Amino acid sequence: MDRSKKYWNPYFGGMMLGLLLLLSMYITGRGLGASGAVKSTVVTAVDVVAPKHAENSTFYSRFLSDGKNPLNEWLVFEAIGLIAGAFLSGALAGRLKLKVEHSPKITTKTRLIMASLGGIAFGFGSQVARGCTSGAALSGMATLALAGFIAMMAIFGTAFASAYFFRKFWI
Amino acid sequence: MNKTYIILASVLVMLGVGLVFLEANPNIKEVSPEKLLSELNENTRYTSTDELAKRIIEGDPSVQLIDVRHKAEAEKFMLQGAINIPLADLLKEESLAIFDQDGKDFIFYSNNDILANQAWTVTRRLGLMHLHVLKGGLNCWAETILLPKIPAPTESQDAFDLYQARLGASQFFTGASLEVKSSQPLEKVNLTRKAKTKKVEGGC
Amino acid sequence: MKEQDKTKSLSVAALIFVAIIVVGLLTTGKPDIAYKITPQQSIEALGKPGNEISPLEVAKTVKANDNKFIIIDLRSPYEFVKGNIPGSINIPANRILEKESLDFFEKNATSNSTLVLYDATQSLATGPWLVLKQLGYDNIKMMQGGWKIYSGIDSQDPSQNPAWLVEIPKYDFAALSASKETNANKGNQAGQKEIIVPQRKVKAKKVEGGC
Amino acid sequence: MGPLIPLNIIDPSWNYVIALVIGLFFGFILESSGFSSSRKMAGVFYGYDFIVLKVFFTAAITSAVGLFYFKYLGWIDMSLIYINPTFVTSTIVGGVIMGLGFVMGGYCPGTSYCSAAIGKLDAMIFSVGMLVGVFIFGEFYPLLEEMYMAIPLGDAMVYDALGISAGWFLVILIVVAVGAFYVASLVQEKVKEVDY
Repeated sequence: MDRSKKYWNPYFGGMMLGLLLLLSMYITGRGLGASGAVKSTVVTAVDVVAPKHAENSTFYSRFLSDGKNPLNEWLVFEAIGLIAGAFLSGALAGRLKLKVEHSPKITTKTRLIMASLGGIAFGFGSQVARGCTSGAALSGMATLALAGFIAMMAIFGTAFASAYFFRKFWI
Repeated sequence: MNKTYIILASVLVMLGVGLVFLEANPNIKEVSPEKLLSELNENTRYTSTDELAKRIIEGDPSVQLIDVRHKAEAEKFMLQGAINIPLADLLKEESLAIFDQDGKDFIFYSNNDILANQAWTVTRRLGLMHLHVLKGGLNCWAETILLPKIPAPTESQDAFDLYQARLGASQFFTGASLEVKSSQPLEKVNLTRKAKTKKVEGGC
Repeated sequence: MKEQDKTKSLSVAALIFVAIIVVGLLTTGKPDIAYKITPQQSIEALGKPGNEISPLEVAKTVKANDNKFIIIDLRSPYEFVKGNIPGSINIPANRILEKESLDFFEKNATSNSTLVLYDATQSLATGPWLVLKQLGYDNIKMMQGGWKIYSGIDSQDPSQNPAWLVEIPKYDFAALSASKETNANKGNQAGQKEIIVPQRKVKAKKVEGGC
Repeated sequence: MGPLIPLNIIDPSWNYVIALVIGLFFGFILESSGFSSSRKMAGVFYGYDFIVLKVFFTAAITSAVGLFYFKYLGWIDMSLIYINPTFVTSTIVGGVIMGLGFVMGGYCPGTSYCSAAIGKLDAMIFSVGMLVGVFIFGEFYPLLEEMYMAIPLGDAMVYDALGISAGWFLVILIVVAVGAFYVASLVQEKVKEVDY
């Protein structure tokens, strides 16, 4: 076991994450989220490139109506913090390294294509479901909201069901 | 299996079971008797008839009037926009649903304010918020808004201002014409107005 | 996995978590004063007769000096000394839940006597009365009308509705308001109300969250 | 009394500072738990590493239990907590798409930032992919709107939907999770270890 394998006990990590979620709800009244920042970025980008289009679209205009900069949002700051925190942890554990992680059975190129496809699917899905694994599933489950449990079961159910077809990309 | 995990898992299950028992105790959401009493003694829970008239005339959407008199009485007359919930039906599910509106001020009224105060006390104990009582009730409403009295000439400017406001409200709520009563206070109105330091609370 | 053997920090975190909850449970214990009847029971009790007593009856027993009632004045001591019902005890409304007051109510709860509450008006007495009622003190009544009516009770005109029955409508509200119907200015009829009762809460103040 | 910011106990101008700090811890915890490795995470689907299951369930249960104790103790006003509104169709459809994305990409949005932060190129590609995905959704939103708004249940709670009390639901959830952890540990022993 080299230094890079020094991960936390997963239950300890889960517990800390749970306590952080609790703290977040206690202070701000909301759970954690990640895909909201993506949405804000896209809305800003569309607004900058094609303001007319953004104004006419029912989707973008919802986030632009009050004249606020959509980047100036809670979840965006949280995402910035998230990146910084992950960097810090990686630096402390000696895991900072530019690389593409993939199964030895596939090429780097395949892995990157799969990653981009996965990213597109996740970005699209998170908008459809009004939140991603952290925003909809995790925060939803913590408040015992129905949406959280439906999202969790849909995400992991599909992933388990389709895992067989994607096995060569991982093992 | 590691012993620690068994202990931690049982602690977690115990925490869950603890919640089952705690949840069975519904009192926690209720307002304690001490808090209820101290709020009862606060005047801010009252809404005066003048204030209510002003808010209705202005079309204030946050006003939710609740008539707690018997159905028979309420059928004869209710204030504009009021819902009738007889005191006996106050805790029915469909009645409590009315309090599930955010951004509303719930104002109880009855003929006087005794029934309204009782409705306030019971619903406030349940932990409901933004509850008010129409001070003096409909009797006061009739005396101050529907049939405003002309102040004596010796009374203060504020009393005449209040009377003018009530006359306007009276016209709004009854359609009565202004002209008859306005000759006397008109002279007073033309005087330079002082900044109001104390509000006149007239009537009931 | 190796990382699963590292349980020390997990145990510490779990211990802290449980400790916070336990400390919370110990410090926010049950309230000292507890309601004895449910809100629904209070509503039912309010619908029954015998919660109020007329000032005439109180005046009669005071004149007869037969101590049938223990009369409690809820006004401030300052008002109390200016004039009160003879034989009454002063417990200001904001102090009825203090220990001595509760001891007093407790002591008299078991006796056969009836406690009569009054304030300047009945409106002022009804809240404190209902609080005590909900604490389970059943032998307490509130006096109709309050001190203002009681002090002028001798001038009561027998042909009129008794002045202490304040919850009786003094006017025909519908008729007073109806004159507008002849006018163009409409808007105050009972039938005109629009009621929209939402089934679920619209949470206005809540933050927008999620992803 | 909480939540502190909606009740103005902490001034809302602190909102973004707090967001930054919470995000910092969020990232730190995710990375330290191993959520910065796509192969470690994908292990949950093939039985060689159950970190996702363990972290995810432990976190959900810890905060749910904590939240309901806080609620009981009167420390938090649950009506001010944001609850994701339930739209059954869109949540299921979105969840299925995300599930596919998870197996293909090996990340979810939060973990992809984490991995990108420590230099995983695939995670950076994944993040860019997410931007594209959101953009596609934005462009096709008018076509999707009907499905997006179908079967709205408002702030529905799972225990109400099942007709049991929150306490009992939590007990069941805890027992299921503990059982799942136990089964996961058995499976993990059987499955050939994957080096990544």
